[in-house]
Amino acid sequence: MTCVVRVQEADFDLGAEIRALRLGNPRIGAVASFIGCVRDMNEGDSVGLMYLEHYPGMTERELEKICAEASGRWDIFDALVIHRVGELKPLDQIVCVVVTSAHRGESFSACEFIMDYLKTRAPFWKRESTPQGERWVDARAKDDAAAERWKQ
Amino acid sequence: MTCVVRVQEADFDLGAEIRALRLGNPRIGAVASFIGCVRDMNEGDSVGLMYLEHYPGMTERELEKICAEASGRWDIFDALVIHRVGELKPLDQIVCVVVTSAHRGESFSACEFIMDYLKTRAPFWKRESTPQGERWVDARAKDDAAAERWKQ
Amino acid sequence: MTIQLVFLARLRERFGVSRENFELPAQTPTHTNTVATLLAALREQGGVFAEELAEGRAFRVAVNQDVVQLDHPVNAGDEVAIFPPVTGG
Amino acid sequence: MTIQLVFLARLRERFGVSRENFELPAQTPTHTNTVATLLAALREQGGVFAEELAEGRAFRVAVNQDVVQLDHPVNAGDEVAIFPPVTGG
Repeated sequence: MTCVVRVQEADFDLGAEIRALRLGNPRIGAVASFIGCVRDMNEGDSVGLMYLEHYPGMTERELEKICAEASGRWDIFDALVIHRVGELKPLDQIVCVVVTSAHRGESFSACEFIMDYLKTRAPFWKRESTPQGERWVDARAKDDAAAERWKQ
Repeated sequence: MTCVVRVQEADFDLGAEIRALRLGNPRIGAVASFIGCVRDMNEGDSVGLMYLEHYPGMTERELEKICAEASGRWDIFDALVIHRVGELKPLDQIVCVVVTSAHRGESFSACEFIMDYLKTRAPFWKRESTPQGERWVDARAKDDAAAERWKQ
Repeated sequence: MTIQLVFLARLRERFGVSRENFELPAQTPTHTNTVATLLAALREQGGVFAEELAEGRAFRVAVNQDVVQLDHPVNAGDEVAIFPPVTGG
Repeated sequence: MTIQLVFLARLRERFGVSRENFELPAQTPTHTNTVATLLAALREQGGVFAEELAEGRAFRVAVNQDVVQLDHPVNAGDEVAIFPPVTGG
């Protein structure tokens, strides 16, 4: 299992990342992926710029732990996580997760598992600029519930 | 909800398809996608060329029904299905499904649902060329089980 | 009455035909054509038809492009497709 | 003993500092430093520290970059980060 984690300010190209993973591994039959992006509305307010802070060092370690957990649970070839930090604006990409496997069930489950854990364990924080000023985004109980269900 | 279904011989570019869907809908916060591709091994035999046959007319109708069912179950913006037919070789892409939504849970579930139903209901048939000659791929009980679980 | 048969994939190859018109006895007050009566008529042709369409073999039937059960009616002009379980994606 | 404190996101802004050294009473046979004793020492500074780190407030503590519970030991040289619940992705 190959695990690649990147925390960066730069944007990413999902198509190119998937092509790179698939290149040279003809055993891959399934590629599940996810992109999270900035919406122009959150909690009913229009959002302009957004700033993403993280905890350098711990972030990468947590993401690697999350990927390792996924590979312990499902038979997968690759797990790739790219998470952006710094200033972002509506329509920007924030995060992508790509998982490859022989059959689709494993890649779907591992991809969603990684996203659910990332949302609750990886040390990233969003600050939004709204017409009412700047505000730190609150953690959502829904995300905790999404991560919790994998503990069954 | 927008549903787009394409059955074609030509290859596709997942990155470009996702960019096109996201363009101009700033409410999209989540994009779940899947690519199925030709492996060079199946059931223990190495596979060379593969031929994908379908039932023109019914194929498109079934895929549109599958997407409509998904949009009835989950709050999603777009469902895109591209399925290739004709001659394919190892490493070629066969199918992609992309689902967009405001939050990630809906797009993940709808994307996996569409793939599970596609595998059991859409009229496509694979014929593989192996060193032992040509053979039609048998339907897998595992796929029926995957589709069945959504009926709970 | 005439219907249009469509065979696909392995069954198309086995039967050596992909699309053909087929004559079924006309419906009467006491005789309704269904997928079951059509299959019986096809099996009567013997050979690969009797073999591949035998009860217990895995195949599906679609009438006018909807997969249906054995008791589904078959009317003049219908397109009836017979094919193996699907293996796409 | 000296530890290194790290504050992040909203707490970094509220405390006006992102990283600082902090002195805790040395450990003795009867006194072990834990996350709980560290938090008590921080609250004693009053002001925003007492307010934001009050019991029942939602914050997390990581010792040497692992999220831990209140009874986790804190040793000289440890990096102890205090931050709000995460909101990435």
